[in-house]
Amino acid sequence: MTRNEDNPIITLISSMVAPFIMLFGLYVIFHGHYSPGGGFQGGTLLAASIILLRLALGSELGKKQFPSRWGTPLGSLGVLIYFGTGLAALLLGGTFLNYAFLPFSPQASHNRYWGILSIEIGVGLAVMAVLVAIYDDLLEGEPRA
Amino acid sequence: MPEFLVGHFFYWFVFLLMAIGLFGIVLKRNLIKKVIGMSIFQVAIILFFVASASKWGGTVPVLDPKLGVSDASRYINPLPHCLMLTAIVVSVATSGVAFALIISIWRRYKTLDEPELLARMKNDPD
Amino acid sequence: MIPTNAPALTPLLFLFTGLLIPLAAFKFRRLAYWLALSATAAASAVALSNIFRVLDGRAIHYRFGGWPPPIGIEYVLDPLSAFVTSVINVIALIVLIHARRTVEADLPQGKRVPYYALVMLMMSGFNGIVMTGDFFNLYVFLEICSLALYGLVAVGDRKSPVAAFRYLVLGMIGGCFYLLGVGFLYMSSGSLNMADLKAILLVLGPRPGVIVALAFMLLGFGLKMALFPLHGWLPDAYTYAPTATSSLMAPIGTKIGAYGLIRVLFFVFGLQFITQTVPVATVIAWLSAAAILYGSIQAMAQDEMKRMLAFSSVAQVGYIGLGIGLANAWGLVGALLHVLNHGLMKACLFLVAGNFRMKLGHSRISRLDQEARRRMPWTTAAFTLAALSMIGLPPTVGFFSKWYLAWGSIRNGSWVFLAVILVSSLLNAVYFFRVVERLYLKPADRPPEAEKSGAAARVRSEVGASMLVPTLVLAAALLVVGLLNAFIVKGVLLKILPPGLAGMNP
Amino acid sequence: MKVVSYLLLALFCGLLIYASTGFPNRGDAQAVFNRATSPAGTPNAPTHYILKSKEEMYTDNMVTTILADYRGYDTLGEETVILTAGLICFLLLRKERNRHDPE
Repeated sequence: MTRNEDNPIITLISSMVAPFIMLFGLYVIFHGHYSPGGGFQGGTLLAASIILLRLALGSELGKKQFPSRWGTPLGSLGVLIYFGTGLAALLLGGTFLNYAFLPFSPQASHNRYWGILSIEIGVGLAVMAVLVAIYDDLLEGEPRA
Repeated sequence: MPEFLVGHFFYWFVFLLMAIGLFGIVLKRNLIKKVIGMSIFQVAIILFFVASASKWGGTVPVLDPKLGVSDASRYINPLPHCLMLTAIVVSVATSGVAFALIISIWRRYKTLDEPELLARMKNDPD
Repeated sequence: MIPTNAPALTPLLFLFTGLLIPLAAFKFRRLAYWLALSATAAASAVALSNIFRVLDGRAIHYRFGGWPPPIGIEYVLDPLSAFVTSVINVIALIVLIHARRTVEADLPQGKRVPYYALVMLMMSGFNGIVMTGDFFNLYVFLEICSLALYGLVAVGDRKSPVAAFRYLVLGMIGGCFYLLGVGFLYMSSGSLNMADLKAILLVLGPRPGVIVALAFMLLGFGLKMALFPLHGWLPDAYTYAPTATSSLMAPIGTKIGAYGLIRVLFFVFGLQFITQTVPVATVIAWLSAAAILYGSIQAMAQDEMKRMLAFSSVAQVGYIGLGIGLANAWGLVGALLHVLNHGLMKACLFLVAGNFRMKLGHSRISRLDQEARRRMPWTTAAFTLAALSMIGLPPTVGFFSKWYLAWGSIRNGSWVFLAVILVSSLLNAVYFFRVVERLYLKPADRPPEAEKSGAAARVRSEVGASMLVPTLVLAAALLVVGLLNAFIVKGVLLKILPPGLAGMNP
Repeated sequence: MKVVSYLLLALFCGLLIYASTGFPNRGDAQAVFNRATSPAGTPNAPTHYILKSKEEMYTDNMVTTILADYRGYDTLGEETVILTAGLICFLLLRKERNRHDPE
């Protein structure tokens, strides 16, 4: 694999665009209640911004932003947030994933609203971490770019 | 009869896409092309589900204050979309694993051509 | 609160452990194995107690999110799922005790953590498939366990990634066919819940969409369970996988496909549909008969013991399929009993192959001789017992499932299947006695070094207790379960039979 | 061998087209999966999702409510699938090589 050393346009543009992609990813996660979107889509966007930096700046600089050893633990943490939300509902007297029993608000529908938000965050985190981890693992051991 | 054709031709295109995907999986020799065939097959199934969700005159399944929720036929069916989000993730995961396997095959045998690979495996002890 | 939650606990327990292991192992790598083992032990205990909980005939329903069935997803714990979860969890527990040393031998330190995490996710997938009452949820868990299995296979011998890739391609096609079947059912009926679908299908009758959905579901489960013409992935995957994986997937993996077939055919479509409206049961029975003969004949030609066992698995899956295809009470009881029996036998045989690999460094039949038996007497004894059971000598378990299958064939008047069962027993005898004969009668090629140096002390080098005890426990189970089989059949299996098949008096 | 593959593909297409003759027209709001109740009289899930999700979850996006709540357990499985894929890539490709990989 050959690479043009330090092409200023690519470096500049991608490091300018990446934060906005990340911001848009967060918007998609948190706005999933009102418009098409949600945890998976937002998580993919977050992963895209991280991978964009890795592609543009090279893996060493990119890994300063998001070390590749975080991938798997963060992924399982994300799923664990999801699981924990369900488990909390179970421990508070409902069935698994019955958000109506969560202690956010006296109203069942509002509880479900917050429950959905909480699991969307978990989904977003898991998808972002795992997609970046898969990218890192696929590149691992290749000749250095 | 024309109504039947208009109502069903989309399904037939999707079936054709499935057949193309299966063709790629079964008859292509390169492992990467097999993975591409797999993706086509999975995307065809996703299209099939999503196509079944449509309703003429229906809008996206996000509540529109002007429409209200009195009439279910004003919104297209949200269930297949939700199922297919899951299926998309499954297909992403399968492709990821397939590429990981392909990389480790390449590291050991230095080829991705199936007959060549089988020949090299045959000469391999173990 | 706890008793009503119990049925959902086993898949969730495995899932939770599978999530916990990568996190906990960040600091404590050794914890991974013990977490996995304790989760499996707890799940086995829960699964065994579940059998007694549902024997009175009332299924336990568990609604996720509190939504009633057609709206949300539910878990259904009826006698069938209680039986199958107990089988898979107990066998997995025994195999996991054995797996510790072989995983240490097969994998470097850092890889054991994701390995055990994947084992847990795979078990969660298996349990989820068996528990669920929703077709799409079944698909999701089917994909979890298949994906985990591809990974677990691919870390074995040098050729294992190729085997895993072939498994992935065929497994993916199987999963997609199943999903397509679910889609067709959904298009025809508008529901994904099994109980709901059963009611709707009674109203709808045989429509093109429903018939093709049945065909695709059969293809999907047939691929997962490696029924004869769809078995292409199995021999390589079993042969090249690490010992722990092959001894986990051989007894458990194919049974999930069999469970899916039984669930879909008898509990959703119903007896009438599969025998009279669309006679798929007959097709399955003939394919299975072909599988029995093909697998047994192929097994005779193999030199590598794991490969021989793999082809024998193709044949044994044929027995299960035959029982399903006979579609009468005897056949189904035989199939269910064989799910248990074949699980025990294959687990035992694969553990033996693992023991040979551990101590002799190979498991090639042509290189086995008396020397191997002298070094590992207990392992050899376990192998002999399991071989007798595979052939079907009473009072080992293998005899009884064949007995019920033979009765089922006679009841249907299908003498061909009876002949197939008898012939296959002979073939089993041929390919297992080939090994047993070598172990007991063939003198060692070269005199053991111990004799040269005059000391006979080094002759015996049996595997450690953590590997030997599970092997012997399984071997003993072959006898014990064989003797207790009347209780199992009367107490559990007859309660499983779907309506329309009940009323059998053996 | 190739001929057999083509024949099987043709059979596959034929089966699918046969199945599609029983399907309702695309976009038919009165199709069996769009009605308020199923043929057996049980409630039909998608209709419930459309009509009730605002009331029960205070959320406009029906796909989100199904994904996260009505069928939330599927989504948990989906996350597990992708975590599984991540773990497999870790297992196969991380630096600590398998025994058989050349350095």
